[in-house]
Amino acid sequence: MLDVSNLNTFYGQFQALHDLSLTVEDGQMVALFGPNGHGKSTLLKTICGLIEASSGSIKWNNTELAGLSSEKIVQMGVIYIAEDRHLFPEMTVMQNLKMGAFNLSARSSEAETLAYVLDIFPKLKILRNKPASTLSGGEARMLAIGRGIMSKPKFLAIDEPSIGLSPKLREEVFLKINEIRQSGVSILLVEQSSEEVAEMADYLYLMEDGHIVFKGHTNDALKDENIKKIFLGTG
Amino acid sequence: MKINREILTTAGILIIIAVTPLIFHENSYTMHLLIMSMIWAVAATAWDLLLGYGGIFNLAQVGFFAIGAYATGMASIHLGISPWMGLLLGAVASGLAGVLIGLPCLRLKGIYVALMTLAFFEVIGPLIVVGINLGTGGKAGLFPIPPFRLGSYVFNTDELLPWYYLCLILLAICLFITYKLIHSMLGLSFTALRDSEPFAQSLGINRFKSALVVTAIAAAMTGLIGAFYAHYVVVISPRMLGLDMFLFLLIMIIFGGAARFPGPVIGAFVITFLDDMLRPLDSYRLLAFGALMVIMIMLLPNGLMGLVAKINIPLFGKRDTEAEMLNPDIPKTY
Amino acid sequence: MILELKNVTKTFGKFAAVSDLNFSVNEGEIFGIAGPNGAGKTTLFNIISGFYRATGNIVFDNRKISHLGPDKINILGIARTFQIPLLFDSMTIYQNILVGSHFGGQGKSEVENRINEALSFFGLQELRAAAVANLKLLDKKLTMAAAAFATRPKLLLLDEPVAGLNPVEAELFVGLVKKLNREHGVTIIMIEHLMNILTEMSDRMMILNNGQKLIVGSPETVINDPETIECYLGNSHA
Amino acid sequence: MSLNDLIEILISGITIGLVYFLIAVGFSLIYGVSRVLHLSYGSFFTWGAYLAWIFAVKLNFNYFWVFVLVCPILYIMGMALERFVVRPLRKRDNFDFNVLLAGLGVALFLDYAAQAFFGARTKSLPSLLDGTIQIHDFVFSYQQLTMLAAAVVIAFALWFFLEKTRQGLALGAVAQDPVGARIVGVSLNKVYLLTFGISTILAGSAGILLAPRFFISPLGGWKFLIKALIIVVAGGLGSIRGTLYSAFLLGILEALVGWLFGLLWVMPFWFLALLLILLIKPHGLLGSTADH
Repeated sequence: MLDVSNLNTFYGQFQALHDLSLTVEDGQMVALFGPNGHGKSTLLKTICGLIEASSGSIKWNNTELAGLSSEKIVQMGVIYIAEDRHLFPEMTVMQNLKMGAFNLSARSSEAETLAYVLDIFPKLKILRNKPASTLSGGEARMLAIGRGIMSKPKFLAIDEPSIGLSPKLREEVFLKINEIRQSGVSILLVEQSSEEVAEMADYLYLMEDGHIVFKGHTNDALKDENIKKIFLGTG
Repeated sequence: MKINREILTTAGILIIIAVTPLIFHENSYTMHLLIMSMIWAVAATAWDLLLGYGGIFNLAQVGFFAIGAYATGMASIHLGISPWMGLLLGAVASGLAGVLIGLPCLRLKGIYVALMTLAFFEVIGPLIVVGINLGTGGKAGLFPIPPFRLGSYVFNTDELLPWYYLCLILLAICLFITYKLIHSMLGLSFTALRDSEPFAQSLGINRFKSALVVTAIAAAMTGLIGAFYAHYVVVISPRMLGLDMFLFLLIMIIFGGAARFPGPVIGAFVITFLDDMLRPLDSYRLLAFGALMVIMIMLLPNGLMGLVAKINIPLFGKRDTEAEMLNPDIPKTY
Repeated sequence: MILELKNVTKTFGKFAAVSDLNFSVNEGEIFGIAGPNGAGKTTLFNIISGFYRATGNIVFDNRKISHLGPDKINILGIARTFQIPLLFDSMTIYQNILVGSHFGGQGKSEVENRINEALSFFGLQELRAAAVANLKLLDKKLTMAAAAFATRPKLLLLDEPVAGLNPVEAELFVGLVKKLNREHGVTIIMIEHLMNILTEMSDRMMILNNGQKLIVGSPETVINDPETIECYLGNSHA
Repeated sequence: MSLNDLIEILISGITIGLVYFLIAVGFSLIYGVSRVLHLSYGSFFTWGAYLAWIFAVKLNFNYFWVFVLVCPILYIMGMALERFVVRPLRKRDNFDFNVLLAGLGVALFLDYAAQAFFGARTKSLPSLLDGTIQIHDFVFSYQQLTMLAAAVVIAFALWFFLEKTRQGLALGAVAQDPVGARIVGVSLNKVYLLTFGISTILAGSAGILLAPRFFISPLGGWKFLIKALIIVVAGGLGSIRGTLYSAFLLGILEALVGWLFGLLWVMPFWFLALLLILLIKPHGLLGSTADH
């Protein structure tokens, strides 16, 4: 279980996260919604050690992650899938996937994981020798998720997986993520707003200006007209 | 002009230099070292204008020094022009060279500028050697470069005072120009580019234009003092393009404080005299300077002037804020 | 017509951030742009203001500007702000605006006037000597807008100007933008995430999705358009 | 110019080009992976040669053992530089500027340390192998051939490391997307250490290979640093393939200019060629325009 409590993160003088607390139970899928530039990505990056927290704690199965280097965090199975993907453009699809299994705990089972990834994303098999820079938006998104799975995640922090995708592709990506969750991986998924995700998730957080402004079970949130109006852009 | 720490320090330095001969004018060796310090002070200040303030990694400054020296050397030996004109010619020739190297380089990213100008610097030496038919003197160099004349008085090596005060005047002029430039709109444009290049561009600042102007000015100042140097030392050769001068100027800038006017002037005096004192160490001397350079960068990144700025001296009034230190003159209407 | 884009396309590798975009903005109007994250809104601003070079044609004030750099475009009369405040952090508010006034404007004579005008328009006189690094978000955004205003733009591009502001601050800012438009005749293109603000302010709006134009028209037509609802507002609305 | 002359120029150009590639690729690798403009790189070229001189001339080891002994020393020197000079600077403002100047300071230190230990007089290394061989009308020295062979072996080993091993791929990953590399659990600091170590070996072994031809002197590395700079910029900063092409191009140009006008003209011509390339392609032959 991931337990974030009283987390504060700064960019220079600018405070991006204010005293933030959030919990993801084992096997759960938690969705975090909020407008652009309000600290959602910052939270994921702080959890995964890409940004340093100023204060507060991030406990993963009772181990403190705050202050650990990103490679140690990856080794524990806490994996980040970036909104802007961060693939290695000059490497082939296969090399990108291989890089996913860079950390020691993923290396031993690399072959099996690869088979699993190619099973859920058969398209990547066809593209295996193409450089990542030549992939289309949807293909690159699949590769980013595939590379994340190659790292043997126990916990996935997924940042706006639907960005820049057509509605059809978006649906496909969400289905795949659901499939991954069913294999027992806990997921914290960030989106600007999405009813599809809200319906998939066990628990919902809403974020504004670096603060958590709502948390609750999906059903409660979907009943609340006010929340629907502000955060789901509907109602 | 608002009186501030920079002006006070600079004026203090110039006054000290002006009165020093009262004590040392008998000691021609010390006088020589002081003149050399002033020469390096100009070259280091001009370079710092580019490196520290402009963020332009121009590594060809020593080349401009040589171009200034060779311009006046060749013109006064082969064409017989007056050394006074030669000073001007040195400045103009180097300024032009600055523009010529700046035009292709300055559109490139910072790191390319460093590489290109370093390559250019390394090419000047071979060019002087192969250009022997053009009157460069080749490997052996140019000799003797005629001295300045004032009416019937000829500057000579027995009496260093005239050289000394001429050099001081040049130093004062260059420091004045540099100060004005740092606090001009051009200086402000560099601060803006360093703080946020996209915002600066979106407000109409053209990096290339700003960089080209400041490169030309810095090259011209370096050429001017290079020309003075040529007449002062009488003989010049491609050896002046050696690594030691290149590195010494950088150490002066770092020691005094990059972008901490007039830090490089202080650096020039300290390093010149330190170098002389360490002469008995022979080749370990340069080894020590290399170590000193690294240690300074690691431990004292803002140099001596950075230290000075941290000290509260009642005479100087309250500590300047960072914004004021960068551009104290600009907010006229506070 | 003050700005016209014809067949503008910008690709990064194989990914088309903006594809084959055509639209025009009338002089004196407030033109709103909305669309989901990653739709290419900010990319579009970067193209218009000269930070990205795109294919196609952009004409501003009867001049082709698609080949010009950001500084030239600013001097011709287009100013912009950035989504995350970019300021000259080592300077004061006054100096930030001075940069815009000196370098951006046509004619260097009125520099001082323009600074004072910008300071008073955005209510920053009292803070003029403050270093910008420690300002709160609203003041940072105001300073950025004031510096842009000091370049005397004919067209001002605002990238999510009220993002991160509380409702009171947002209202203040929105009021200033309207005043800028009405009293100084500045044409405004504004990217905004909050639909209610955008529909209230805009004379016309455009919805972008996947780098393409979905619809352009009056706020009423746009928010009632079924395609907009499908793509942007979420399908449950239908 | 007869056909035979032309072939001779080509062969000599390609040989020089290959060795220049070894020098330049280490420099390019460091810039590509860690964004450091490594101005003390040339001094490691010199130190490689001096260390080889100690083992080969003073202690009378054969070349195989010289390489086996010198490479680890170079590797440690490179890592020490990264760990104790570059890494502390990385945390501060103006990294580019400070690391450039610190590099010059380190170069000054290393060069004059070499002068203090070994004296200002040049030293020479014995040939890698003595004797000559004749093929058709052309005479090759074994020295030239072994140099060529050693350079090919080193270049191939480098290729294998970068393309086929996990650690090598990690280097590429950091060069292409440092954040992406951290996401998959690569430690940037470890990769920087590795890169500096390997690059220093490349510089030093090029120094060993060239020493029998050029003599060793305390400031001798600068000439090769400048050459590496020009090659790397012309090829496109950080692009290894670009570095390969421009190393051969400039190697052949050097052989040609040397034959036509004399070796003094080589640097001016190189500089002209660089200007020309950058005028046509501002980021070098294969430099990416997305270079930051």
